[in-house]
Amino acid sequence: MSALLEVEAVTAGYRPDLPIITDMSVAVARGELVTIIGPNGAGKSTLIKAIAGLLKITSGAVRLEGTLRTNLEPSRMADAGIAYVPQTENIFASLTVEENLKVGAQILGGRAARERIAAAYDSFPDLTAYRRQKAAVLSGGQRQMLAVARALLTRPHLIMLDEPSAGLAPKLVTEVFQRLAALARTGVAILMVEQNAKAAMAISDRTYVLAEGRNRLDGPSAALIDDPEVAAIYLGRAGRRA
Amino acid sequence: MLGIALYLVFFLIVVTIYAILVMGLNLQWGFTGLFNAGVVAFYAIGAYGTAILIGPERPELIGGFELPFALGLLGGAALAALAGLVVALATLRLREEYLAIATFGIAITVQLVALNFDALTGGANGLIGLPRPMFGYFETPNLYNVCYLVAVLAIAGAVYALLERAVRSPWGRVLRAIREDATAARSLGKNPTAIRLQAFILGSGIMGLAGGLYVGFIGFVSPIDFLPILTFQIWAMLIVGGSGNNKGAVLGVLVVWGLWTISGTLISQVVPPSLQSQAGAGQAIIIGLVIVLTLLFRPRGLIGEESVVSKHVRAARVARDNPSSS
Amino acid sequence: MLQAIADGLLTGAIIALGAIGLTLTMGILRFANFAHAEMMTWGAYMALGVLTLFGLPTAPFGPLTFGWPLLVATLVAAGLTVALALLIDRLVFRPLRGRVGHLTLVFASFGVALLVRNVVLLMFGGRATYYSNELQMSVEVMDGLRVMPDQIFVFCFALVLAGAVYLFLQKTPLGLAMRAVSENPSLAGVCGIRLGKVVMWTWIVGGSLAAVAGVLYGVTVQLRPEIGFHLLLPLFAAAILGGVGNVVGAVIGGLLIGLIESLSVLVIPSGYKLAIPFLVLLVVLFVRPSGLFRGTSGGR
Amino acid sequence: MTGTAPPILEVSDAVKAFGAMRAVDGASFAVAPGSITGLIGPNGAGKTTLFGAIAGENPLTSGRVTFDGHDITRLDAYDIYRLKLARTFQIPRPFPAMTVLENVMVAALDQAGEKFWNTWLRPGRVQRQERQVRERAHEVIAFCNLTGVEDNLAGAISGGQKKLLELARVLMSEPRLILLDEPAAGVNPALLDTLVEKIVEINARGTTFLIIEHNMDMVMSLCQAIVVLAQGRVIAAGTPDAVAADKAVLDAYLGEVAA
Repeated sequence: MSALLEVEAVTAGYRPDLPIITDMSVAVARGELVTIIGPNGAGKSTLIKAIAGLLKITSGAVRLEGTLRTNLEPSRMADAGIAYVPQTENIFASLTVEENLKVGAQILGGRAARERIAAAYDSFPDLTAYRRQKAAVLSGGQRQMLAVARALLTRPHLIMLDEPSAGLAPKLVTEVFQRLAALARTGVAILMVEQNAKAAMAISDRTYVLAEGRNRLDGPSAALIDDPEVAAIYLGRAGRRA
Repeated sequence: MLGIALYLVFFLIVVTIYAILVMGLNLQWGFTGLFNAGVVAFYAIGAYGTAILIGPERPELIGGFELPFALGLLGGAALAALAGLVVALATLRLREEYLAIATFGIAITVQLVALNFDALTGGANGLIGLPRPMFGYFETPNLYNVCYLVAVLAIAGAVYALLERAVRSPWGRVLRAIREDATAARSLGKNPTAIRLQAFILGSGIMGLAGGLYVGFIGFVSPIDFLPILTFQIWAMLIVGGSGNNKGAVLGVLVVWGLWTISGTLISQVVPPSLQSQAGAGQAIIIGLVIVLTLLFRPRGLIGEESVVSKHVRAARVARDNPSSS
Repeated sequence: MLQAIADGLLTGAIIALGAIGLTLTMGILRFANFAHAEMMTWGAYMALGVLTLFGLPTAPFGPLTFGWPLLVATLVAAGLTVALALLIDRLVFRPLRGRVGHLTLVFASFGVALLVRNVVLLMFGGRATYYSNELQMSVEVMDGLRVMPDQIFVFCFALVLAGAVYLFLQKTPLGLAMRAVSENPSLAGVCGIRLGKVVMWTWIVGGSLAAVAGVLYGVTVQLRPEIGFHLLLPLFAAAILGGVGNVVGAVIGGLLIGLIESLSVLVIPSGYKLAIPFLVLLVVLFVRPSGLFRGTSGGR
Repeated sequence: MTGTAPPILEVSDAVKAFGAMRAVDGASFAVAPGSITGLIGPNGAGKTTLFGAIAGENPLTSGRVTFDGHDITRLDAYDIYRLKLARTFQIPRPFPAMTVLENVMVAALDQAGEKFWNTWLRPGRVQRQERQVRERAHEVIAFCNLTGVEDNLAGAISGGQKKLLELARVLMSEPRLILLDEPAAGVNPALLDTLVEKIVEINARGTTFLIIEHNMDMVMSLCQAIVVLAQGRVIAAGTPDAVAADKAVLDAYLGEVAA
């Protein structure tokens, strides 16, 4: 399997003396949809923030298509084809919807940007009505759509999403996941962190289960979805950690 | 020889007064992390306050209460503390730099009042003929100056001792805790706003005290003594010596005021009078360079460097090994 | 009264130009730059330097006291001001950024302000000077309102420039990037915006505006090395009044500060005029610290 | 059991809104005095927000918090600590440039020397009290297994020791209720056992605990009562067994399979 993204034994955190994740490894192949789940404090968000260049990696390596990309400035990671959608504050509330998209398309410039933005409205027609309004007026679901639409403008090889379903009504959650599944079929690799574990596993190819800053389980989602071990990691009925 | 000795006395009085000023600033910045960009204002308020309280009655002037010097001194310090209260109340809950902007503003305002409010401050001429404390008891002005130096040294020593006691007490511990993590300090029952307010007001009062002592020394006040450059000089003194360390602060006064005096003397000898204003700029550039270069290359100053870490450890160790002291 | 309003608007327009640069630095670089106003002094004197150095003729336009030479000199001065701003950022602010608390940046800017002011003093001396010795007669526009042609020009020019900056921020990709960074630097980085480039452009825009504002001040009032020092407080007051990071707010804040300063003379002696921005600032901080208009998140 | 005693902490209809987003959306629950109560729930359920609101860091938008008979809804964090309700932080927040001993000493309540004038006017009293505070701090440090590092700078001790320091500091106030935010996060198993042991011991001396924790082994074995929060509301409350058997709880954690 030729991996698009390889994360090898990464240790990172907000402070060098207090790593949140330790020796964590993840790989994503082209066009693959990979889910990361795990109880709170597992270090899921920390992992993708570190990959995106927002946190300092103290040891380990991040490779993209075989090239070393550890601790790159976030904007350089974006250039390299990795889009990242944070869980909160993932849009610019003081800018209009159109401007939010323009920020995302800025690397493209001119005509390509205009075309892609037009295409984004086609894929996310709900946003069209708000083009000239401040993004602050959008609802939670619309914000999520805007953030994803913006991330996709540059046609990234890989899009990383931090809890795309957080704070959304159940009906919207379904819709978001369906869209992500459809997106993966177009060839974009997706790495997403989710709390909505079962729904996320249902649409993804592979799943990593993290706990307490380390890898605990991984494998095809279909195999893990009914694995009692996963529930045990969440609710701890398998007894104390080995 | 006598001339040099007398000049030295003069020099030392000014140094001691500035040392008090720097200790006030050190309490605000060094121990509490509050940026006061208007040091000169609090110094001037103390000076004018004292002058107005002790000055002889004159029909054309407001004030002239002819109070004893000690009361005047305290009154001046209290007025400076009050000014500190006003700016701190307005800004302490907001972005940190708003305090810097507001103190800069009060400095400008005080300068304008000194220049323009003739009935209170004597305007550009200032207030002259102020009584110097116990002047009549001395045979010569020189002897008086020597004694004044002793008195000022004693007061500076008292301020030093009181401040050291305060910053090494539980109060000082809370100051440091708040400076390091105000949120954690709040969760442990400390009110950051109240403690910062105390430190800022106390520091402002000490600056005012320095101003009053200056008045007692020269016997008059005028706007010339309170130019904005003084704020920068005091800052340079503090950070050269090492903020958060009162000994360092005193050392900084000697170094910076020495540099200033020597460069000033040299300039007045070498540079023709027509270029004096440019020469003054040269002196100010030295102060600016001192500030910027110290921040960049030696942020803890000359002797603040290692002691910040080891001091607390040592204090704690001494305290533990010897529980009856401290 | 009418005269005071006109004078206030004129000063206000110049304050507004300076405040735009200041509000951008406070919004994007996230610290209160005490050296910003000194960029105005620097710019004003660089223009004077260019004029004297090349002995350019006055060549006034119509009723104005100046002509193309001053415009050229202003352009050069803007360039030199930007150069100085970038140099200072490189030597002082960048090494400190991220390494220390942001209050130390404020402190450093305080020292830099002293340096810039005195370098100007060293180079040009402390006397008040003018770009031109041409005398200008004021024109009676209406009953009780006399203005100089220069003043009308300066006012219009300042407003046009402020409008241009507004359009730059609203309509250009770079302006958009600056607004994005101002709201959320890390999200902007994730979106592919180079923070270093935005920082550089913030200095370019802020520095050029400061230079132009300095020259305009020199044209309508006079040149003194203290102009920046005296304008610092009005600049801060305007930026905070308008909501930090908000360019339109800074312009309105600047005009308001100019007006209040000018009208205050009707109530209190003119010697206290310089203290008015401080009083306005105190009132704003007590009553509505977030400013009249919504600032960016950098303002909080 | 303590069933008849009035609750030591009562949260009623708590709402905390950030703009249109309601992080806490009408949560109500009570904590029995002397208990160790767990507060669990999936990410984004509003647990830490609720903690912050109880501890006075960011007051509720609406609703009421009563502690020990006092209405503390609008009190500031420092006043709440003075009422002997203490909280710890999920990521420890020591004062890094102060020693461990100083970190602990600073947390003592009612220190006369915290008023600077007392250090001048009543030095004797300040010193006497300082000695008592230091002794007590040494006891607490010993209790928390931090003996030996008390003179180290708090920024330079290990992550686990920082966790213990968090606990040690709040013990200085002899709190009646401690809010612990994820005590087990980032802690190795050996240290975890120590932490649990300490919590049990402190609890035995009469201090109530409300604990946010994701380590379910710890929660299930330690807590007598559990409150489950999801999307800002209490979806279940009761004994560990009852909560563990509740299907709604597992659904809240794992979500339901999307259609």
